[in-house]
Amino acid sequence: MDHQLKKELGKQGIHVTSLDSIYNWARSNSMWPMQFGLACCAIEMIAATMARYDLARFGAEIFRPSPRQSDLMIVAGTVTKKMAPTVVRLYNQMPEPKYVIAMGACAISGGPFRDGYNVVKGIDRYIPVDIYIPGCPPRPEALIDGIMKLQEKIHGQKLTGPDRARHADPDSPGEYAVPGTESRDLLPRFNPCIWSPPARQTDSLEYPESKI
Amino acid sequence: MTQLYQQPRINGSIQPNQEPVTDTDMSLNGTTKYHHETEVSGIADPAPANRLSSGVPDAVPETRLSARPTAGEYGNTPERRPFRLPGSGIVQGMMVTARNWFGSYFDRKRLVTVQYPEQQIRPPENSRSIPFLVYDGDDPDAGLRCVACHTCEKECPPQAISIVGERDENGKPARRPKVFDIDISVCMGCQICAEVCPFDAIKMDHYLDHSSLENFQSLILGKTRLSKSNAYFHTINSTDATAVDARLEADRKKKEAARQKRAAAK
Amino acid sequence: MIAIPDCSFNTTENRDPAAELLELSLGPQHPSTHGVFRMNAVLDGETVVRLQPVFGYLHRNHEKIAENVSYLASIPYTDRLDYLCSLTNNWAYALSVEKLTGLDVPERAEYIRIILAELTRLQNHTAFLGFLLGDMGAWGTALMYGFRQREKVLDLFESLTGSRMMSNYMRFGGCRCDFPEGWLEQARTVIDEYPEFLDEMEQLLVSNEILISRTQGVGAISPERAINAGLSGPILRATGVDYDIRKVDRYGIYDRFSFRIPIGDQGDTYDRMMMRLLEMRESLKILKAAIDEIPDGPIVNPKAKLRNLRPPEGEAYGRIESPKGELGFYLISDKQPQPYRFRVRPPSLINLTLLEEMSIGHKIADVMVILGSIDIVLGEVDR
Amino acid sequence: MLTLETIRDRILEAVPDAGVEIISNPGPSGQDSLLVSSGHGLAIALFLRDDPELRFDYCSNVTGVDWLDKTVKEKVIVREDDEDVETQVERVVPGYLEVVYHLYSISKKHGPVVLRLRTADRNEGVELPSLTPVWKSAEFQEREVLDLYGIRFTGHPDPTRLLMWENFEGHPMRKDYCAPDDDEPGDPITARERKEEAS
Repeated sequence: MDHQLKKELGKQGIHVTSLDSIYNWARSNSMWPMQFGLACCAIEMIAATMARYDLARFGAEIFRPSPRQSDLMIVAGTVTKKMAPTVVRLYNQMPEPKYVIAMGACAISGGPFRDGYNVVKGIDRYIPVDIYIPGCPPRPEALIDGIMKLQEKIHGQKLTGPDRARHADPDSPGEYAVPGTESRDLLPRFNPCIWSPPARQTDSLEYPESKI
Repeated sequence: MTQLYQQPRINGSIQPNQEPVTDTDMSLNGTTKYHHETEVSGIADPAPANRLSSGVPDAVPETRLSARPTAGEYGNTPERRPFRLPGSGIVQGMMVTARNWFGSYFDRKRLVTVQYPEQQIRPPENSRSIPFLVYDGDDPDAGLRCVACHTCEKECPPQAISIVGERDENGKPARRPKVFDIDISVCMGCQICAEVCPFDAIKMDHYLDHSSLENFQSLILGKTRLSKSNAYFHTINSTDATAVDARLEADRKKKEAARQKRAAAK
Repeated sequence: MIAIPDCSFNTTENRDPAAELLELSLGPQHPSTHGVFRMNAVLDGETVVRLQPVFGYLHRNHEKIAENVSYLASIPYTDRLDYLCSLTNNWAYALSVEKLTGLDVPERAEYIRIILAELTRLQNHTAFLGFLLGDMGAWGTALMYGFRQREKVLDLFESLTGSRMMSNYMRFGGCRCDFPEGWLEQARTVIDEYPEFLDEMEQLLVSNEILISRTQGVGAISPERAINAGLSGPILRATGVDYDIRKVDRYGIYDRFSFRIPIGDQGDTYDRMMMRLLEMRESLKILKAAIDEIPDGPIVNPKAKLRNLRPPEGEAYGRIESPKGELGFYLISDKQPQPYRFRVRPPSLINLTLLEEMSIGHKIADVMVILGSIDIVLGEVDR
Repeated sequence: MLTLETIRDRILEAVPDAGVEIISNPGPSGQDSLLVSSGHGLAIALFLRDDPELRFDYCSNVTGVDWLDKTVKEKVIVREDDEDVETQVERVVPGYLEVVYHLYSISKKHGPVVLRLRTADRNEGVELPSLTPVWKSAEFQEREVLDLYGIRFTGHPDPTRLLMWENFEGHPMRKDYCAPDDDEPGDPITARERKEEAS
């Protein structure tokens, strides 16, 4: 049903919607983040839920202490190699549909600590990340903006069809392999199912504009 | 074994201005303050080498201020303790929450929520998030102040900047960056680049929504996305921008004068 | 009537030998462990028999990184040690480098440093009260009030240093920039309003019966033990030891201000909490005096070098009284642009030394309160 | 005011035949240190803590330092063909690991005294006496030194790694430690690589 027709019907008092949009509307407005702070960004995450920024206005104020009750994981801070298996395990314990926000430079790429011997260079090597929020730490506004972007993303997701969302696809894994702490490093260094080293750009060094 | 309800050892809050009697003046010579003989207070250890620096002289001032009021001072002994209803402390606390709740409807002081994104706090001038490159005039490429001196690249603590200088046909450096990339997924916004830049070419931007759905390409900002006009710099930090303009103008005049002098000498 | 358990059996001897012990791992993801701290507790019923802290979940190699970058580039990294009080971390590091190089600091910069350090103490202790109450189950209220007040201090930080949390402000031999226009007036307003907030907080907390029964007599330690275990800051003073580095070392220009040091007498969780409340009032005194007396002048020593700093060969240990305790930096220079050895003496890590002793004999729920009263920040514990 | 020399003399009085040496600090901070022979480390520490005049009851900071092997150029006079010839000889000064203790006194309010203990070499499994029985504050910090520098402390109540995981190999804070290189080739987020590519 095209958008124009929907609008016309709406004027007549008939509201037409699809199961997708109701489902997405419900999910996007009641995201329960996990109460899971790793480092500095966690303080800004707490600040975002407090009086001034009030994340509750977006339906995401209930920080659940248990992964079993939450559907949004905000990776707020540096993921160390010692911590990475726990993060993946926590992600695996969350029920579908679940989303991940990588908050701050450390969670995206290791950030300022990426040269360290104990720092994972980005949590997207082990779990799929939906939104990346750069900043060190990102301001609470940036986190709210990221959550709004995630809501937009959820609104666009489909439940059926070839381009359906990850959680609606029975073949896609809901759980990801937990890396092991070996004698010197994490093994494997990344999960080849979801992450691969990006191709070297040889022709041009100027990167294209953001595709958001 | 459990014992019955234990009486709180402290009754009521400590009054802000009610201080224990043992309050003595803390400063060294009895007055509230004194000034150093020297102009600059020495940070370097004043004790000569090979000497244990004994921190405090013999006349150590009494510094006590008890967390628990001493017995008697606040009626803290059972005999002198005024009668308090069990649970009155909780009621007292609930009064505070009630005051906050009702206050949140009309008291400006308790109405602190910013309705982001409709309403945004204007960041203070000094506020910083990630760097940007300043250009003069209208042309973002020609007016760029950056001369590719690599100072910021060397000083950047997490090595988020990468610069490749432009070269002209003869292979000589053209004092212009060919590539100026900042990886904002690594940048920690410490503004050391802006601080060390000798040409005032790189400055700190205010907060921007940069969150993206993708890791690599949209979080590496190239020269085109980093370049912002001087007019923009004036809108976000007019104090600094005006100072920089004046400084650059003075520099230009000085150079001009030197050039004329040289020309006259010839 | 609220019944509180008798905590007199603080030993493991009178536990039932036939009872089975339960091993419990708390963390690294746990709502009350303030980050990624982990404890392996052994429980007899609900009583803690043994408790082993496990560290390293936020070990992000601060020291190794700092040994490979210049002295200047380490300053933003020190912000991220104890990320609630970046300005005192800056100061401790700047102080150590100033000792290493023999640099003086101008008068005005000393005043700025004191103002910022005491503001940091205020906002840290404010957040601490919120977190501690959160650990006791009052999640939300006290934290909400605390953060509402903390935002006002963060606004001050942002308009001066540019960032809410990661200030990167102190420089060797001074400070980075002077106050913007109207900053001192704004600061004065915040400071004048603070006692009102503290009164409200005290009314909310101090005489609350539940809070009292959850904190008084919980996790008490003796002063001898506290000194031997190297505790510092409010925790040490809660046991009755009169030791504040602001008074003992008289670094900066703290000796020009009149303020008192709160001392506890039981060394329990209640004293540790009250220590913070009382310290805030003393900080306000320092702040008021410093803002009134701040002189004009340069804010950085003209001899100070920003880039290519190569301190003379030698070593220095500088320490300050950070809101958490004694924060020290031990630096060895070999005349290179990078320090040969860069060591942080983290108060949070060493304050955890007695966590097991404080917890044994108490219920597992009290461990959270005891841990909360120590006031750790994982960025500093693991570095 | 007690100088380090008097402290050294007092130590030698109380703990005879203990090797105590003053290491001078050339920097402006003037914090000289006492190098203590590892065999008498514990006895000296106990003395420093319990002596009524010194009373170093507070061990603030414990840390390790890694000193690599150094090549020193020296002029040596060699007898050659019945003639004294001055030649330059390179000599390798073996490296060592060091533990540094910063001691303060809370009851006397003085300090710091810097105590150093050195190992003979930088090999795996070098040992030093643990001072945890004297100052409990050294417990975690000595474990950290064990973890990051690989010095084993004899007499430590819990000699395990503090920060890295248990089956981790190597001691990352040693100067010659190579971090596992996990920058995959072709990772465009490494600024250095992009630069190499362009130049």
